Amino acid sequence: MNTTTVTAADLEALRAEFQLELAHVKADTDTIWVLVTAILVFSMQIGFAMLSAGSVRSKNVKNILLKNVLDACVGALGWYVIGFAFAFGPDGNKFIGSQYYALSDHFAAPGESTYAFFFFQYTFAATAATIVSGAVAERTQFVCYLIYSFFLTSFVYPVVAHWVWSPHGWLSAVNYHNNLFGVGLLDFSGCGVVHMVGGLAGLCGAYIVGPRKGRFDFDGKPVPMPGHSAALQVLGTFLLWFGWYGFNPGSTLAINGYAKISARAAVTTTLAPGAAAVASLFLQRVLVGDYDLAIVLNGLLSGLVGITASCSYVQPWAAVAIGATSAVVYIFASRLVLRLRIDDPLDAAALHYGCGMWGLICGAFFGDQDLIADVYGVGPQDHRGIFYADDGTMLGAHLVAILAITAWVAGLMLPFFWIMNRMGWMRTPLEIEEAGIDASKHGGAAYPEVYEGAPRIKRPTGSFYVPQKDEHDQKDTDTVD
Amino acid sequence: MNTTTVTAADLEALRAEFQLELAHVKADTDTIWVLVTAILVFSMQIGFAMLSAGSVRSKNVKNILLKNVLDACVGALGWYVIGFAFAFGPDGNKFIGSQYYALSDHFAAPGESTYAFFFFQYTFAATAATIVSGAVAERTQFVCYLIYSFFLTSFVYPVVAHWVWSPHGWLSAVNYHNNLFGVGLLDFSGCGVVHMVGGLAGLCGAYIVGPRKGRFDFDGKPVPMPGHSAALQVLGTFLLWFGWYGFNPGSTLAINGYAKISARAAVTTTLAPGAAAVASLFLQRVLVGDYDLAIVLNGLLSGLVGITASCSYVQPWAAVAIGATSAVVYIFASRLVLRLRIDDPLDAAALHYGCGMWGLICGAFFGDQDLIADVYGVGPQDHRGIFYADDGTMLGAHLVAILAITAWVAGLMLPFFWIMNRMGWMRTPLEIEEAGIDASKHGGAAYPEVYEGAPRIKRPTGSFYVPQKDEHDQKDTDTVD
Amino acid sequence: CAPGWMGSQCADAAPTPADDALSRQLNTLWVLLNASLIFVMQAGFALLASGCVRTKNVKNILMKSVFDAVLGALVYWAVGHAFAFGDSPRAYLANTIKQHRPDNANVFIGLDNFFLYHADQTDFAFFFQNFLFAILATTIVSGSVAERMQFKGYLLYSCIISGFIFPVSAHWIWSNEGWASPWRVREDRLGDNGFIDHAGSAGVHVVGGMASLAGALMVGPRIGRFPEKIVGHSATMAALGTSILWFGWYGFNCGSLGRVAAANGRVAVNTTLAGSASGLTTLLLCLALSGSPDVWLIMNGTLAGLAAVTAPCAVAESWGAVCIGVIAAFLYIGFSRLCERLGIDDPLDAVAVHAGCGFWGAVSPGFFATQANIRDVYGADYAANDYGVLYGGSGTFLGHQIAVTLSVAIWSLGASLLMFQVIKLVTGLRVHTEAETEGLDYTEHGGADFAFHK
Repeated sequence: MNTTTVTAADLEALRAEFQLELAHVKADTDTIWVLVTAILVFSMQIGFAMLSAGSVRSKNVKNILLKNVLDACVGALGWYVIGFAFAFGPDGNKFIGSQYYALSDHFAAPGESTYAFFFFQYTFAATAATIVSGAVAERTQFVCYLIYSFFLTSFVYPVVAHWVWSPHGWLSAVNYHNNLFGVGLLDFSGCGVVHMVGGLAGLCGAYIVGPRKGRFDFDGKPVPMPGHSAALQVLGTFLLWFGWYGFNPGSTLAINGYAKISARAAVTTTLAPGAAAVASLFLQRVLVGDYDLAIVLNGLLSGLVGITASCSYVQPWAAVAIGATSAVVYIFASRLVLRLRIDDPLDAAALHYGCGMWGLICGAFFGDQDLIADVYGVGPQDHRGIFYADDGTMLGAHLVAILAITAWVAGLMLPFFWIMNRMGWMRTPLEIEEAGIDASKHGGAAYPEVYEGAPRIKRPTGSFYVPQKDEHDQKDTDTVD
Repeated sequence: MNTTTVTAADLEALRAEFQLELAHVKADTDTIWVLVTAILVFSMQIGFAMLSAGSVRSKNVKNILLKNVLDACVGALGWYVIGFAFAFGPDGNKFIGSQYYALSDHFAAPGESTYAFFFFQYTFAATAATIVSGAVAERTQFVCYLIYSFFLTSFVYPVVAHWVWSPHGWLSAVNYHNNLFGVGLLDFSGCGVVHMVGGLAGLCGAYIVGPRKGRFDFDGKPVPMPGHSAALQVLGTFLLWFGWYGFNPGSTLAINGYAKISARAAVTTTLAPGAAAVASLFLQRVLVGDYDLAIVLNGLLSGLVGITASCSYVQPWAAVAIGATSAVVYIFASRLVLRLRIDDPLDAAALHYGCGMWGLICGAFFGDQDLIADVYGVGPQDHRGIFYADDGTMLGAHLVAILAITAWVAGLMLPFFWIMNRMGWMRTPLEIEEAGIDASKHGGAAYPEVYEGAPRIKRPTGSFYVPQKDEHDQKDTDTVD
Repeated sequence: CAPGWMGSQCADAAPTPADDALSRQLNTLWVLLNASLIFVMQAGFALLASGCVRTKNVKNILMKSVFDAVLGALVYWAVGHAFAFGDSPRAYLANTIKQHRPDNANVFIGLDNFFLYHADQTDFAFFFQNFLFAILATTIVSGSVAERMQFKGYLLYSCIISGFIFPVSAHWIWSNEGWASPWRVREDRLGDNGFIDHAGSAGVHVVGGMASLAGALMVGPRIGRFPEKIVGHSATMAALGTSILWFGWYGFNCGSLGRVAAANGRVAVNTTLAGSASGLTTLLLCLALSGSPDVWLIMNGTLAGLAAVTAPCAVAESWGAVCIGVIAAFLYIGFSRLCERLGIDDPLDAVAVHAGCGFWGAVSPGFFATQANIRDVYGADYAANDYGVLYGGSGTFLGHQIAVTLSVAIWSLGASLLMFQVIKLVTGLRVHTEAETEGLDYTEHGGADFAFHK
């Protein structure tokens, strides 16, 4: 047996070796967590696609599906080329980041899990972009939408993400020396960064492009235009909820030391939509008298949006309260949008902008001091909600952030859509809108056998395709429309 | 450099430090595992919703979808407020738990991953609740279903979960001092706790609410009422299978030290449905003569239900045997239910109650002594299946558990549904059933453009709605059919 | 020496983790989660295929997708895994393979551990993941023979592909003994690296795509297909299927390393970029060629990029992934038109997507693999001279990639042609003309889907 005595230096060397190994394991497990949750967030793309497809009329299904598929694609490229650099490039200022354009400058060198971080943030950017497709559905030109989604993912969204989530941003909650009112914006998973940005961009788009033909009658009263498939709406909503379990718990961006926070986020992400769906059900029953599926689904989503900012730092009971009030906010915001004669087929503005804003306000009320310290580290003592402190600093910071985000997004997107509209690139021609965008632009209807009554349609691979409508088809289409 | 020799105490201190670090990493990775598998289990909600939607007629699609969405929501609230306390509150007795109502009493204090545990168990409770929606589909009032799902997730299910999965429960397999026959119920992922409870509740509901109008003709022979979309059925079934990979492997509730068990559970969860689907295909071919998709899908699910109890402690060949026999059990149980003139649109009773029971019995036959010791620790030697021991103790314990669960659920749910029915809250009025629940209760048809032939349906706000079919619409529907 | 699988490492490779047990648990976690995600792809294929056929054959094609999974589970368990990895489970045995190497191990096929018989030695998670690869390769074929193949004959081919054709090429590419495998010891390897196919551009997509080609050739075009087009009944189902496939693809690619590593982040990013670049390029091509964005083509174009990046996703840089995706889009459109020109009726364009773009993907490491990335993934004794020619590597590596991919393609095509010929003699391939015209759902599955009740 070896009986050489060991020295304290040996012990230190052993400790160092062990710490190194442990650091590797921790980095790897953090990568697992970030990748898996990012993949879950990606499933929200499927959810949005299905929700949108189910919520439009069958004659425009292919159009909106294509938009949803392509904003994931365009978003990936926009985020890759410049968006990520603007958002998280360390070589920037308080307003915008720089470095790592197209993942250059030895991107992977600094740390091991940087690729995973990039991927995670991409899924968030794509989520923000895809919110808009619902608001401008059934009447917007395809090319305009592509340009918009590149613009949003490469510039509008990244700047907001830099403000809030980059440690250098002026709204950052972890930049202790230099953040707003000593507090910053506690937007854990992106009520402001993702949902307000997407929802407000949708509102701008819907306002500028104008309502669908026939959406409001001569008196300005809205005419219902129900979506063509409730099953797809439910599938989409459930997939969104499923993906939200990546969105909220995954926003810890690490699991070692954050497991408890992630688990709490999963619980609040369950309770808030539960309370919101039940609240919207009863509200609808009281206000209108029926149990409308679409309202309940949107109510459920409103709870998810509402809890997104504060999922990690409120108590479960607060999640129930936030969810229930979000449903109320959604229903009245939705009515307000209609009153303004803005046609938003998926209620994206009311849901994502309205409830996103409400979620930030709720965070400032319900934020539990201890939990905030747990999540954001022991920062200045102003990190606490009004219900715990009788102190409005946090609310003030959140209100400033809401105004700033609103001004930034509206200030960019309104002119953008206005120019698009003036150029004639935004609104589809009226005759195409009436016939359905699918038939004229996307090679025939989504369900050629059922909806068109024509079992076999030539697939256009070479020449531009115009649907041949004989008398039979014509009659059929009329009844279907 | 420090050359002091170190003592044994220094070494011990270093070891303790390492152990603490490692324990943290392990706890965090266990939380990853629990959270992610719980999220996979959540996707079974999507699966059930799609399977149910595909299996009913188009006129009731929105109704069943709404039920599926809301039992996840109501289930979350019921489980949060009292269900979890009844099931896993440590301050109870052998029959029911107590403590942690609404996650109070410093819930998160004891251990770090308790929130993750709560979330994981919620997804199981929601799964048990949603099974019933299929059994009572197309004829049950909405409010009754909401009350039912709160009752099940807050009381009926939690008590059974306490019996079997809480260490204090009288059926627990890990409560070595005090468990049934020295064995307890080896229900790894919930054949008894989840599937028998849900399936039997569904059977009670279907029995009391009575068959759909026209389901049995004057001679009592069943009239086929096929669902409206095979694609949705397949989507639902595949999503359920997908979710089952969280349900079974995730039931280890930890990954460190359990990875091999989880992997084995994933393999048995693959082989059992495989064998079951093939068996049901051939059985259907022999008994009826065609290759029916719906039967195969249900057969596949029967294999999944059957393996749920024993997925972690049987050999792969046993999984094949359990799967194949489960399909046989399902097909004959389904015929028995029909013979009793109980109308169960999704065969929930035969699938979940019948095959759940069969899965518990199979566990008592096929349970491999070594694997059981691997999973449940080295308990009393009676932990072994009949094929390994020629000893019926385990079978006896499982049979007692089956009887107890059956008596508990039937004893509560039959009176519950009976009262609901007597109060007139359960069965929808006949005229609404004939017209379809969607049109009158849920703001119009699920597929307003296709299935009703009516292009724009006024949303019925308050008054009873009957779709107006004129001759023109009739023709249209004909071409579609 | 290979970094191996599931945490087992060679002595001369990277330092062994302090707690081998911990890293093994983590790797199992990683593989199980990602494999579960792969399972969703089965649902994706089912929906994509169901959307691409006419209503009268929907139940039939859904049935086939279901049976690809369930038959695959049984057959791959019984014999497939033995043929693929029977003599060399890369799992726990990877570092002791020399001692435990069975006498009958060879470079062509494994012949041990049928029915997971030595279940204690075999890593269940590894089996689970590879079973999913097998059923994916199989289910690709169901699209190309859709709407006209007999159900019995289909059951036979499904068993043979997942039980024999896929396992043999998987043995070549991924086992410790296969002649092209990068996991062999240094002196036995093909070149410096062996054949780098991270998640199966060749092993899954070329195998499935070439079998599709054989099937489409043998069974012939549908009635009324040429010169007409036949459009599927639901674009929504097809789009849902495509999106789900993309989602599942992250599990497919990220889990294929079999262990937790920072490289998995690069895999996810490259997968995203290639799919996106390919989808967008297909859109631009559509606009240029026909003036209208055809949703069917664009969805397949996205899948084309994903199929292509499957092999190089771990060893290419992000700009390389974009290039691979762009080229895949051109190849997809080209191969799709070529099939059309040759009179091959392939309802899902499976040949163009999986065989065409899979082939390109399997070759692409020869251009785009960097030395640093190969070493990051495989180990320090790799890529001395063999890496992408665009980074100044020798052409030997590219040559090897082409040669092995060709071998896999020839193997799959030849074996599949033989198989379909045999099936033709045993049960027959094609349904009767009346059955095809009426719809398979009526003749074989008890009535069509979409029974609209009033």
